[in-house]
This record gives sequence, structure tokens and C-alpha cells, in this order.
Amino acid sequence: MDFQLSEDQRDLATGVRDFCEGRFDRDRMRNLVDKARVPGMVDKALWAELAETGFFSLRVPEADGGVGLGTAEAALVYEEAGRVLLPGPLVATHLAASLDGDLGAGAASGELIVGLVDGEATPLLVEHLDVLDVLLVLDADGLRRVDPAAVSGTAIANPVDPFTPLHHVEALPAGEPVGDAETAARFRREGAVLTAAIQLGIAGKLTELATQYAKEREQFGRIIGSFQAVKHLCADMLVRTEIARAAVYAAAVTLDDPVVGDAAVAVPTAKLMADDAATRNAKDATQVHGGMGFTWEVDVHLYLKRAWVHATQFGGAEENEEALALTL
Amino acid sequence: MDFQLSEDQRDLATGVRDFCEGRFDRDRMRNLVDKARVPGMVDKALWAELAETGFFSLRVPEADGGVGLGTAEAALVYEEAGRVLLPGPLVATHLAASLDGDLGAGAASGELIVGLVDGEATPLLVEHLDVLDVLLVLDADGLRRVDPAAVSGTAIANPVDPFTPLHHVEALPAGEPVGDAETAARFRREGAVLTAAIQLGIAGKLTELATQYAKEREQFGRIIGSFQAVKHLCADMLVRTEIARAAVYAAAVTLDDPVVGDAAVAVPTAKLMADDAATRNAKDATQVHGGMGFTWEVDVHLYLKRAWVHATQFGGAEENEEALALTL
Amino acid sequence: MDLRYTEAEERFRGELRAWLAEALPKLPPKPDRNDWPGRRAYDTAWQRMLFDAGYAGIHWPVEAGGKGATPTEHLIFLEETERAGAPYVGANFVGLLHAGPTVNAAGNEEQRRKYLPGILSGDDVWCQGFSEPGAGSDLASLRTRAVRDGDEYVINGAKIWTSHAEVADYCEMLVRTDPDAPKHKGITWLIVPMDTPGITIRPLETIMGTSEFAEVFFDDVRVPVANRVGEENDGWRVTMVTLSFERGTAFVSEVVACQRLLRELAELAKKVTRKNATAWDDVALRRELGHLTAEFEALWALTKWNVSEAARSGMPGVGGSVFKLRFSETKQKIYDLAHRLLDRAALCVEDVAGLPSGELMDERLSSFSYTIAAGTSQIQRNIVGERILGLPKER
Amino acid sequence: MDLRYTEAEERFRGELRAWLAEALPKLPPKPDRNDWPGRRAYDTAWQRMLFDAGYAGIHWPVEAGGKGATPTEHLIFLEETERAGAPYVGANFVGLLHAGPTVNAAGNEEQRRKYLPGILSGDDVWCQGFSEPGAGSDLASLRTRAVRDGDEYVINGAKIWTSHAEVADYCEMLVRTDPDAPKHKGITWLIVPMDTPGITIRPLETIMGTSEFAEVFFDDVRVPVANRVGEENDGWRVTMVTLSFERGTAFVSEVVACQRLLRELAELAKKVTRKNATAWDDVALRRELGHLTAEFEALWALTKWNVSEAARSGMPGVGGSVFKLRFSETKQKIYDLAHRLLDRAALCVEDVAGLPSGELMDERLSSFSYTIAAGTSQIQRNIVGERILGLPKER
Repeated sequence: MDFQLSEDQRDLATGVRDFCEGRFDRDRMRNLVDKARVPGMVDKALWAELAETGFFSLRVPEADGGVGLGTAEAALVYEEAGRVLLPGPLVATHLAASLDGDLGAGAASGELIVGLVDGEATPLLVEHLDVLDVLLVLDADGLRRVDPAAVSGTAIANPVDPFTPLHHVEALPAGEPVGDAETAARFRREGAVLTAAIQLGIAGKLTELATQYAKEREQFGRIIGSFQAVKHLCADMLVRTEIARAAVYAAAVTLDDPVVGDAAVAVPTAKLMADDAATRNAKDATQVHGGMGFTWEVDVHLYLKRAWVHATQFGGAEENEEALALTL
Repeated sequence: MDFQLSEDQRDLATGVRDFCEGRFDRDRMRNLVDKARVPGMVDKALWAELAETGFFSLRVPEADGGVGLGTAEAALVYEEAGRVLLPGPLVATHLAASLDGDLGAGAASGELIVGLVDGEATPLLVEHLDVLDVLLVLDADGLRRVDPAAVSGTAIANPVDPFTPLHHVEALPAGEPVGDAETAARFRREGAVLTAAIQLGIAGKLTELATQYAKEREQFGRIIGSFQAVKHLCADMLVRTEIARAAVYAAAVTLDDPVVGDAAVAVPTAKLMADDAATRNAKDATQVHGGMGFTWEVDVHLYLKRAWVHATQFGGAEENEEALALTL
Repeated sequence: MDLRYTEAEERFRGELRAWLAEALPKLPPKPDRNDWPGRRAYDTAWQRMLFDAGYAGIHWPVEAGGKGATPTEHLIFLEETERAGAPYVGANFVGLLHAGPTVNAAGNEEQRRKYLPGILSGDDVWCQGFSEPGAGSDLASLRTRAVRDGDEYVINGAKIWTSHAEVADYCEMLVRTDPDAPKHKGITWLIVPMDTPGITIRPLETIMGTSEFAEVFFDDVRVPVANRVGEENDGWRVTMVTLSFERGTAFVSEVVACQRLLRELAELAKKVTRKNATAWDDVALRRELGHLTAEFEALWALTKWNVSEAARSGMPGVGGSVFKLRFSETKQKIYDLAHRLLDRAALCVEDVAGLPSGELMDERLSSFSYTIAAGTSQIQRNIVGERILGLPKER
Repeated sequence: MDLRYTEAEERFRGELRAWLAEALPKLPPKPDRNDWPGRRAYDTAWQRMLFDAGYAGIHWPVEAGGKGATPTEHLIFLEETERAGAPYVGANFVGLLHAGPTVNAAGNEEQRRKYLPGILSGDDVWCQGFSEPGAGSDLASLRTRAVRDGDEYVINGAKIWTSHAEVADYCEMLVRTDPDAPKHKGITWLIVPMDTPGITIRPLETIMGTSEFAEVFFDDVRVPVANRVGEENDGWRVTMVTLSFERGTAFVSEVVACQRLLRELAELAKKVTRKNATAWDDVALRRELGHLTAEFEALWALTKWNVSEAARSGMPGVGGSVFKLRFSETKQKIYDLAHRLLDRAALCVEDVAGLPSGELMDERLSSFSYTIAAGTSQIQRNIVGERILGLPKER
């Protein structure tokens, strides 16, 4: 057993961080939200670069033209996506790349932007609809493919996360089956772990933002990070992040190598701990920033809002807790 | 409206505090638990003094030989009882004094030590059985009087609160009716408020104990109360106490003058806030005391354990929360 | 301990209720939230209605043109206006609750004559220039300078968190007049007309995307020395006097509003379904609603406790920090619960599928400021620990 | 990231399991909790069994007589012994985990020869004399003096929180040998035989009414200079070396035990009834059990993460404080939940009505120490904030 990153994994994480910080740095992120919003909030040029870097083909076997890596590596990559708030249906497109035929190939190559909606959720809110090439609908029976152009919905003028545009849809077209119940279940598991990885990235970044501010801001003639009340908020953020990290990585490794654990426990644990870390760290980071945390110009609220979006995807807290209780 | 203590109420509270601290000071309290435990943990001489001071006849009309005061005054008195951890079935005997005939008169005068048990609770645990003259059984239909000598139970060798001896009883004798469903409901309301008043006293005393220790103990060359982590624990204790105080006094006043509020909201609120303040303050006071808080010789654990006992009497948290939700 | 209102108090309540029932239907439609001139007009029109009915400056002394109400009457006024759905004090807040009382207490006769009537009638709107970018919780470390130049002060610096700056007539300001004195000793309280040259206003966008606040920059802004309230360098004391006007009534409307909100959430819970049941069928959620009901019942009792204490002593009780700590953290919990109830609808800051997610999520975001504004919860805990419990200061 | 055990690790686990299955039935009955000589005998008999089977000092270097196991093997050892219900390290704790490793790392050859074999074989029991009444979290402020007198040190002072003092053969002690030096610089590490004249032991009663700890008083206690480990006044560094022996395995048994406890509580929930339903039918309680399940699944993953880090670097990771903070507060939550489940039965620290309130309530009381002992949660948060996040110290 060696539950630390291998050298390759470390290189991968570093490489992806460099890529993300280079291609979607803070200026570009703020520019997208503050000045140049685009339809569906997906920058297609950036999407192509993500595809090229392997964001979507990461787990496609090399024989099929993919990168041939595992869920553990995907978790490392999506953690980095969370850190910089990469927008778009990253997880859905990544999952779609595992499907057969043109759909899978198109998703993997970045030619198709694939969204996903839980067909059983109410209200039905479709993310990034304006930019989707394919919409997948997930329900207990399986996975259906729907033409986004055939989806009639009302655009939400004021989505909580400016990076995640939404359409409210009353009913979805029937669509065409592209996966059975087992595929749907796999999508839920993998989707939960990759979304948890994004939340982990968000939680970690929020810890850094708060800590950085606490090191710089002075009040009462002291750096505020020297006050226990602030220091302990930051410490709690780190603890949540590290607990989430262990849970997310363990779940990812378990999906790759099922003998090492029980996915029925590991996956909801990962999602629960990561959702908790991201959303609570967002609250605490706001508090550490004081009044500035209440302003649009500080990034914390963008992380907060994204964390709220992800917390509703692939299983919320109550659902995960119930599922875990049933494993006892 | 003047929701502050009247001059008479202030005098009453001061007088009772002087009495309690004089007749049941820390030495006597520690002596009772550490050296001279008595059957049922009720010191009969002290009980007689309590009766004489009016602990039980406080709300009996003057015409009937009582003090003729209200629930508001009783709450002030029982708060003081909580502060010094007066042991025994104080609330039960006080409530019994409102009953007709010899039972009421005997309870009021202190001749009868009256216990009370919720006949619907499981397991059935009777408090102070060894010293009771009368046991009242409370259920939905009404109130019954049972002869303690006829109750066969197993003594609990290790009750969590050394001041509250318990017997586990499989079944209670039928007994004799002494109150109808309305009386039972009144007992529950008044019992909840007086028990909440005791919890308020406990919560307040724990705030004092922790604050006092935080002012004396030095670590790292500083008084530990100057550290925010400790100071903020103490501040939270005070906040809980003052919230509980407002809730308990308001409920007591509402029982005396029903037009000023809704007892169905005020009473469970008082019990919930006071139970919360007492039990959570006990946890925080332990933490402030550090290792010493884990020792028998520091009083904090005695307050903790008593708070746990009272939290199960006349409605626990879940029951109160449910009741309150139904008022919405 | 008497929770029963006196006959006089009940009469006051009855008359107010009757007037509200008659007056409120005459209000114009509410302006859009980002229409600041519209909001000013709406808020000041309401103030004018109060003024005409004799309710303006309810808690101000009669000599100052107010109604001289007791703290209990003030509580009743706030409770009844909130229950009736009357407008908030809004643009009149600084004038009625800060600047006016300060001018009355610490100003001279001329200042009282000049400034107070306009506040009461709704003609004049005030804003506040206390906080600065570098001085948040540590207000007294403010750096905005005012230098005496003959009969004028020349002000340079920046203020932040100023509400209604764009539509205000006057700004109550704290400025540093002696940079060499200890930080509390070199501060002066000034009245600055907002049309004075050299003032620049930059709206500050909140996390809700609204502009509730502004930064205000002062570039050689000249005001007459006659605009000084109190002595030069005595501004900190003058400000402390203002604080003493609080009579335990600061959160009355808020508590009443939260109690209504809890009832609305219970209704919502009975409406939204999850799987085969309503959210109300979820005992955990129900208990949490019950718990919050207790919290606000207790906070309402504590409000009466604090108001009664103020009525007796004429002084604000020490309970303000206690109240604010519990209130702000508990109100945030209401919105946590609302968020859970809304589930995916919480992703919309507008109503969707018949659910009130618009207001709830807007308020949820807004609620993040409760534990920060007007003294963070961390500062409030210091105050409770040091001033009430007597624990030693950090340094 | 590989959670799969190597073949060698699996072999180690298999052999250990086989041995445990055979060995555990041979254990004598458990002694009464207040029977200290009985507890010593029981614990040391188990140590002897481990010794005879080659498992003694599993993580000690081979040169010191240990098995030289890797951190992962140590994790497997602790996991398997806990799962099999083997005795805790008990009376052997200080010797095996503190004193022995310290003597091995910082002692001389003679000390190693004299003290290590007795620890491994279970012949010698050690206790710890580090904490003092006036020095809790601030360990380095200790005041117990040792004055050099020829070939001896003469010790005067008092130690507290000493477990097994009544039955120990030796005490590992920190004493002040230079009162004028800065507090970390004047401390020396000594070995004190517990039968030395001048030692008085006063049992310290816990809130459970048990005597897990003692105060130990030293009144002109003389020990040879040869009992000093490391240099005079270098004891703080020697102690820090001991801390570095932690390899992320400190809480392995605890996590395994908590996971079992959660399953037991789920069974209990299915058994206890409230009104017309079982506690398990209460979705709030069920979700809380689910949440705690996640917490311990995550803590178990974090354990493996920390152990793997230690295995790679040979150094303890910074994760110890992170782990302890979350673990101790979460374990307390398990007992909060158990308390709620037991309802009135929680008032008995003994089993009642077929409910396991005896052990649960005893452990609940005991759990109050988790956030205090070995560095309070407050201190741990300082450590995380300062050493991991690099936030400035308070002064």
C-alpha cells in the first residue's frame, strides 16, 4: 500500500496546474464573468485546449486514442479544474467520452460539448444548455441522449453562479437510449467522484485565499491571522480540505481497483466530505475576508456559488447520508 | 410592559441565593457526594428547611397557607436551586403542592417527599425512590398516586448523576387517580418551566465557573482567558445563558398571565433553550478547565451530569422541536 | 416581570394600527432595487407620511421635534410597522438613527435648527462616512485627514460601505484632525454636504450583484468649521454618544420578519416534494424548523428584556452584543434551511417552478454579511468576553 | 496512489491473523477496571505473548530487539489486533511507545541493554512524568527541579496525569536542571525507578469515578546521573525526538473501534423504540449515522495517507494535528448520538433494560478528554494555523 501520489501522478498534477493557471488565470476568469460573458459560459477555444490536454479522453483506453489513465488521475485533474473555477460541463463531457460510437469519440475529442441532467430532479434545471451539442438524461433505468435544440426551456436570468447558466425545463424529449441502468449507475459513481474532486479543488483554493488575506490584512495594529479567532477559522478550513482529499482520492482509487474498498461507502463519503469542505470553507473564507468578502470583486463568492452548484450534482448531502446509513 | 425583575422579585432572588449558598454551600454539596451519601440523596433536614423557606408552597394561595406567588417567582427560586445543585425531587414536590387534600398539604409543608415519573417513558427509571413518600405517575390520561413501598425496582448502582439515584422499574402499580388529563397537562407545562429554570441556573453557574478559571489559570505566560479561543468559549456560554434566561422567564410569565403569549410556544422554547444552554455550557466549561475539567474534584462534571438528568425530564429536545414545528 | 402592555401602550398600538391600515394602501408602487433615485423618493415619501401623522422621529426627544416615545412604544412602533408590511426606514436610516440623534445631543442650537427638521420631514437624506478600506472592525484607525484652513476643513481620504451615497444630501463623517494623537483622540465629527466639490462616489458591487454600498473619495473637499459637531478631536466621544441611543430596538423588525419567514418556510416545506413525500414529512427538517422557532421566540423575549432594561435605566444594556451574536448566526441558519428546502431551485436567484427562490436566495447571499457588518461575530465575542465577563484583553 | 497491500504485507497480515486466532482464546479473563495489579498482570501477559511470537516492539528497529516493521505493517498490526479484539497496549504504552524508543534513540549502549529488553518482554512497566499541575498545554514551563549532587540528581516537585504510576517500575521524567535558562533549554530527561524513596502517588479521580491517572510527588528523590538520557539541559530535544516516532498510526485502533461502534449503534437504533417506531425509522438519526460513517471512512483514508507519507519520508507528516482535531471532535459526536439513542437509559452508567448504556455512557464521559488530552483542540488549531498554514504567532 502506498497512498501517496506516484511520481507520474505528481507530474500530472503539476502539469495540469500549470496549464490551468496559464490558460485560465484569474484575469481570464474575471474577464469572462465581468466583461465578456459568452453563450453557455463556455469559451470554445478554451474547450478545445482542454480536450487537447486530455481532460475528456483521460480515461479512454490508449487503444481507442485516449490517454489511458484511471479515475485517480482524473480526480487530480478535476481538482485543478476546481481550483481555477474552469466553467462548463466538464464532468458530463468526460463521462460521455466513455460511451461508444460517435458520441464517445466526439466528447473525447472536444468536438461535442455534452451536458447532463438528472431526469428525476425537480425542478429540472439544465446547465449550459445554450452551448450543448448533446444533452444526456440520467435516470434509474439508464441514460438517454437528447438533442439540446429540441429542449424547450426558460432561461434563468439570474442563476446563482454566473458561470453556470441554467434553463428551467418542464419536460424533456424522450431521446434515444445510450446506456443501460448499469451505465447510469457507473455515471453516478464516477460523476460523484469527479465532482467531489472539483469541490476539493475549490475547498483547497478557498483555504489559500483566506490564509493569504489573513496574512496581509492588518487590524488593531496586528496581522489578523495572528488572532486565534481568524487563525482557527483557517485551520478548520485546512482540516476540512485534507479530510476531503483523503476521501476523494480513496474513492477514486477504489473505482479503479474495487478490491481495495467498497465503492458504496467510498463514493458517497467522498462527495459528502468534499461538498462539506467546499461549502463550509466558502462561508469561513467570506468571514475571514470581512466586508471585502461581501463584495463582488473578491473571488470568494464565485467559489461559494460554484460549490453550491456542485453540491446538487450527483447526490446531495441527505441522499449520501441515507445511502451510507444503509451500509451499516 | 416591563420585562425586568420587580423589586420584590429581586429581593426574592437575592434572598433565595443567600439561603442556598448558606445552607447548601460547596462544602456541603461536596460532602454529600464525596463522603456522606444518604438514601435517595435527599438530606431530610435540608428538605425541611427548603419547605420552610417556601420552595414547595410558593405558588399555593395565601388563603391555603402558601406564599401565594406565581410561576415567575418560582422560576427565580428554582434557578437558584440549579446554581447550587440542590438535590431531590424539588419540582415534583412543588407541583404536588398544588393538589388537593393531604397530598397537596403534605408536599407544601415538606412532610411528604413526592417524586414523579413519566409513565410513558422507556425504560422506566424512578428518581430518588428510596426517600419518596409518594410517587406520582404522569401519563396522557392523568396523574396517579402510587405508594413507593409498593414499587419493585432494581437499584441502579451507577447512575450518571451521583445526586440522582435511580431505580429501574418494569411495571408500576395501578395506584390511585389524583388528577385528570388537564392536571397532567398542567404538570407537564409547569414542570417543564421549573426544570428549565434549574437548567438556567446550571448554565449560569457553569459560565461563572469557566470564566473564573479562565481568569486564574496561566499558560504560556498569559492568563488563558486572554486567548480568543478561550474567551470566545466563555462568551458563547454567556450568550446561551442569556437567551435561556429570556426564554425561561417569558414562559413563566406566560403561564401566570396567558394573554401575554402562547404557552404552546413559550414552554417548549424555554425547555429547549435551557437544556441546550446547560448541556452545551457543561461541555464548554469542561474544555475551558482543560485536564482539570476531567477530574472528579472540579465541580463541572456534577453540573454536566445534573444537566443531562434534567434534559430528559418534562420533554426532551426532539419532542420540543416537533411540538414547536407544529405551531408554525 | 410583566409582559402585559399598559393601557397607554395598547392605545398607542391601536392608533398606530388604525393609521397604518389607512396609510399603507396610499403608498406608491415599490421602485426597482437598483433605482436609487426611485428608492430615495419612495423612502422619503413614507417618511413624509410618518411626519404628517406625527410618527416621525418616534424615539427622538420632543424638543428635537420627535415623539419622545418610550423604548417600549418604539418597540411597538417597529413591531406594528413590520407586521403591517410598511416600508423599511431605508434611505432615512442614517439621518433618523445616527446623524440626527448625534446632532441633537452633541451639536449646537444652530445645527439642530438647520439639520433636524429636514431629517424628520424626509426632505434630507444622510449617509455615513465612518468606515475606511483600511479600518473595518478597527474603526478608530481611520486615516481620512481633515486639515484646518482658516474657517474651513480640507478633507482628503476615502470611506467605504456607504449606503445611499449617490442620493444623500449630507454625510456624517469621522475624520482625523490630529494624526499625532493616540488613535481615539485625534478624530473629529463633521457634516459634509454631498454636493461639495471633490467628492467622488464609486458604487461597490455586492456578492448579490447589487450596489447597496459605495466607496466615497474625498479630494480637497472643503467644509466650513461650522459643520463640526462637538469639539475638534473629540469625535470619538461624540460617536460613542450616538451608540448610546440604541435602546434594544435595533432588531425588532428583523425578528418579526424572521418569525414570518419561518411560517413561510413551513408552508413551502408542505408544498415541495422529494421522492414520495413532502419536505414537511422529513422529521429532521421539521425539527430544525421547530428549533429555529424556539430561537426566535427566545430572541423576541430577549428583545423585550433589553428594551425593558433600557426603559428603566435610560441606558443601553450590555445585551446588544449578546443579541447580535445569536441573532446573526441564527438568521443565517434560516437561510441554510431554506437552501436545503429549495434543493436545485436554490441555484436560481429568481422564482422558478412556483418556488420563492428569488427572494430566498437573494436574502441567503445577503445573510453572509450579518456576522460581519457592524462588528464581526469575532469582535462581538471579544466584547462579551471582556466587557461583560471581565476577561483580560489580549494585549 | 495505491491502496492495495503488497504480497509481503498480505502475508504479514495472514500470519498475524492466524496467530491471533490461536493466541487470543488463551488470554486470562479481563481484570476489573480498578484492579491495577490485575491490569498490569493482564497487559504484561499479553505483551509476553506478543514477545514470544515475535511481535513485540513491532515498530522498533531490529537492533533494539524490535521487528523493524514498516509503518504500513504497523498499521496492519494495529488494525488486525483491534479487529480481533486483542487487548490494548495498556500498561505497556509508555514503555513501548515513548520511553523505549527514546532510550534507543538518545540513550547510551548501557541504557539500551538495561532497559529495552524488559519493555519488550513485558517484564517492566513504565509511566510518564512530563505534565505538571501548572504546566498543561504549556509543557515546557515545567518546574519539577533536579539538582546535581555528586553522582546523583535530587528531584523535588510534582507530576500529574500519570497513568499506571501505582504499578510501574520506571518513570520517564522531564525535570528542570537549569532554572535560569530559557524554558526549553534547562530541561533534562531522566529515568526514575518507581521504588526510589521519596515518591508519593495520589490517585486522581476522573469524572467517571475511576482512577486512570495519578499525581506523583517527588520529595528529595535521588537517582544516579547514569539515569540521564541525553545531555543535561538537552531534555527538550530528546523529547522532540520521541515525537518523531509517530508514523501516522497513533489512532489506528481507535478508528477501527469507532467503525465497529457505528455498526453497533445502527443495531441499537433498530432495537430501541420511540412511540410507535424504532429510532432507526427516524431519518434525522439515520442520516447522522450515515454522516459519521463518512467521517470515519474519511479518517481511515487519511490514516493511510499519513502512514504512506511517513513510510516514504521516514518522518512524521504534518497531518497529526489535522487528524487529531477531526477525530477527537467526531468521536465525541458518536457519543452525543449514542446518548440521544439511549434517551433516559443514558442516565445509567450500567446496562439497563437490555441496553448497552454501561459502556456507552462510560465512554461518553471519557470522550470529553479527547479534545483536551495530548494538546487541546485549541492548541491543535494553533499548530495547524502556524506550522502548516504559516500564519503568524500571537505574540
